Amino acid sequence: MPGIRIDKEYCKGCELCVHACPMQIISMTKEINLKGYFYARLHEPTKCIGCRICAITCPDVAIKVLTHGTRFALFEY
Amino acid sequence: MVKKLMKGNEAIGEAAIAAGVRNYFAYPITPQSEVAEYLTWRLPEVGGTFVQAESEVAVGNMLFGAASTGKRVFTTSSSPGISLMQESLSYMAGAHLPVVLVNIMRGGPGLGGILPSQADYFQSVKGGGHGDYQLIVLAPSSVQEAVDLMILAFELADKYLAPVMIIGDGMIGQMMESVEFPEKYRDESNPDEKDWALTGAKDRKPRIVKSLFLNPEELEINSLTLDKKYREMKKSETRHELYKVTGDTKILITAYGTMARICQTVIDELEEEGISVGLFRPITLFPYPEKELFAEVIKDNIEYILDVEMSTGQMIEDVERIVKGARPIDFYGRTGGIVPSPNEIKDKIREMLKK
Amino acid sequence: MDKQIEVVFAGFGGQGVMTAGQLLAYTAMEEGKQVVWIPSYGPEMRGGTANCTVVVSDDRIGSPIINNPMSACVFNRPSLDKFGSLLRKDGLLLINSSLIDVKSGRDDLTETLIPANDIALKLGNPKVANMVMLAAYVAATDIVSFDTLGGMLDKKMGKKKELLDINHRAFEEGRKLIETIKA
Amino acid sequence: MSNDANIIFERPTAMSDRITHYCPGCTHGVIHRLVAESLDELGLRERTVGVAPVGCSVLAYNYFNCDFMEAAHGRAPALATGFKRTRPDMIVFTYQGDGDLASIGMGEIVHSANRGEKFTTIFVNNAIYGMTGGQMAPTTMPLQKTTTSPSGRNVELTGYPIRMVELLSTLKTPSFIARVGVFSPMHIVQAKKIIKKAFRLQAENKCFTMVEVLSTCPTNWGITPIASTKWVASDMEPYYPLGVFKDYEEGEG
Repeated sequence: MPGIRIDKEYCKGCELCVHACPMQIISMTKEINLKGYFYARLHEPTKCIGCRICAITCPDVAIKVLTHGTRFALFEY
Repeated sequence: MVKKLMKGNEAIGEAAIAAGVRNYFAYPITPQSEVAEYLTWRLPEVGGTFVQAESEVAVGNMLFGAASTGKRVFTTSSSPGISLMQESLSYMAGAHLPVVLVNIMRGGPGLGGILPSQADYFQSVKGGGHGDYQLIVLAPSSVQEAVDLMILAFELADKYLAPVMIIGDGMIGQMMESVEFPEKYRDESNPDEKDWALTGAKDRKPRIVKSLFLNPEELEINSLTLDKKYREMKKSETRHELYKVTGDTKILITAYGTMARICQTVIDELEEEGISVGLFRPITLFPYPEKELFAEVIKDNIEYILDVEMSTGQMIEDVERIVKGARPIDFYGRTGGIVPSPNEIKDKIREMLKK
Repeated sequence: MDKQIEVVFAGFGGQGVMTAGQLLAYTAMEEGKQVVWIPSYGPEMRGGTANCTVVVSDDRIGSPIINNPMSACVFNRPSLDKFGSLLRKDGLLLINSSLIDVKSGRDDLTETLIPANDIALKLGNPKVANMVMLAAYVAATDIVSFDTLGGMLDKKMGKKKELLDINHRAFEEGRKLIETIKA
Repeated sequence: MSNDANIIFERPTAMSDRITHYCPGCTHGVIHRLVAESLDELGLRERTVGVAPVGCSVLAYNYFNCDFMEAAHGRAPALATGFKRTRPDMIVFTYQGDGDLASIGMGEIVHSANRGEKFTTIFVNNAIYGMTGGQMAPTTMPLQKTTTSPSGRNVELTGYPIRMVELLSTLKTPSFIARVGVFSPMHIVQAKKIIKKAFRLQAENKCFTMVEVLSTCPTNWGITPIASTKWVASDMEPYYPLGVFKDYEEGEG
């Protein structure tokens, strides 16, 4: 199953990933990180398709994308 | 060693090659354009390159980039061009980069003229750019000395990781004299790896060459590091020459560069008239040979000091600072590109002796 | 020879005054002397007149700029007007009489008329007037030997055989002229 | 997630682990990453030297894992020229903003491009001076409000924004000049290809390559990051069309 890891300390809460996610499964927390930002989180991990769009969009390289076995790539990157 | 008759500007170019330079960046300006005209064909012979930049602003910054490789680099220009390079000089001093610059001075301010002048003393010695920094400044008075000081300049730049400036004037640049170059030119094909040079972050941490320190404590450390270098230079790198300074010398002339040579003729001619005048010629304008000058002026026989310059009086401020009122100091200078003649200076001295 | 000799070569652009001065400087250096060659430079370079000063000495040379030189070779009228009056007392003045029909008017100089352009034309190349003059100067002062001067000419112009020959002949003419005057 | 997971996207080696000082939503971080990924994928990191500008990306040297120089304002192309001419075996890139490249450094970039200096310039155009507090840039849009054009840029007084890519494309020497954007995932993917190509061409010893990147400045534009990306698409892109303007491989220009 694909998934993402968001490093909350790198997140500045810009919300670009929230709008980029085609599955609309990323949202902002009500908690703040050490820098004082409400950070992004994956609220429905099971729906993640591992498309990498959130990670590609993130200006702070806070997102890692993982997958298991073979995957279907939507696009070349 | 083979003696060659060479124009000062061309000899400066050849001296840079002898010192191992393979990269030269410049913008044409009278009266030093022959350096570029010479190196444009001479550098390719030794596998080097010359880039004619779009401006002196760019030249200074090309030097910054080129020096960051750890290789020896230099440029030449004349007063208005050197003004445009002040930006990069401040940056290079702050970033501890070894570079050599030659200023073949012309009359100013502004566009001024193209004839010999020494009006850039303040700019060279007192820091022409922003921030707490100094340049090592060397002043040759012959073509041979220009060659020797070029080679020394690169040694000093490497030793102190600092910009070094050679200041001459149109006379040094335009006249031909016999010169000798070292028999063995410096081989720069396999230079030692310098622990600050940018060579690619392979198997090591990235290196950064910069003058930006947003943290005030770090910036102060950088300034203090620079200051330490300048103190060390003052201790070990002063150079000067005395000419006919004897126990009978009443008047001591202070002059540098080609002006000192003209004073040498004055001294020779006055000697024939039975008047003993001596010359103190600083070769390093920064660090200034302060102790050495003071030691001469306080000798009992010295009654007056005469500072002679091709300016309205710039080095005299250093002379005054060093002499500290121990002897009266008089001044003679011409500007605008007019070189004081031996006769004028002799008249000035005779007038002083009447007092 | 005096301890130090100064000579000005002055004329208009294209007369080869710079080259003549340089060749003298090279030759004197070859003979172990200290030398300085310095051009007048600046906007006047393009204005048509040109001059250079050569200083030859046994000792270290002080001022490269000489206000009152001991000798001058003048190739045109403006140069005579300028340097004729500047020459030191008892100085030597060689005048290119092909183009200058007057003298300095001073009685404290040794003045010699050298029809340099006429001689050069006779040799077949007006451009070697400078070499006629240089040879006359060398013959008049013995500042350097003709052997070294000729050798230096070969060294500096060695590639163009034809040009070299005519320059050597120009030397010969200049030298003969002075010898005739001396005799 | 179990241990047999493959990482299919992570921080490139050529980027350091530091958290950047850029404002939230500022796309400098994306552009940094695209450059770093290109260096990694082409295997160039260990022989690359970057040149940081003056402007928001003045501290860019902290965010890359390669050697760096810090230039004076606008002079990055001159530093790059000096370095590359002295070490032609190295890979050199300048990373410059619009004030740096299109205003104070106009002379340096034009002449470096025209001499065909073999380095790559990444030109970040966000239509404003960011670091100094939102003043008008040469690339500021007509009627765009900035702290030095509070009622909007008046083209009658200040002229129209400078299109650097078009301007430099008129030069015969450069080998590759393009404009990309990073205001949507699709555009970022495209931008990556172009930036990587610019570096590949440099590695193949081709002369001057430059990629202009339409970027955002949510802080000084005074709108959210999302609104910023939309503004780039609606207001900037029509004036600054994307595409490859000069490509020696395609025989263009």
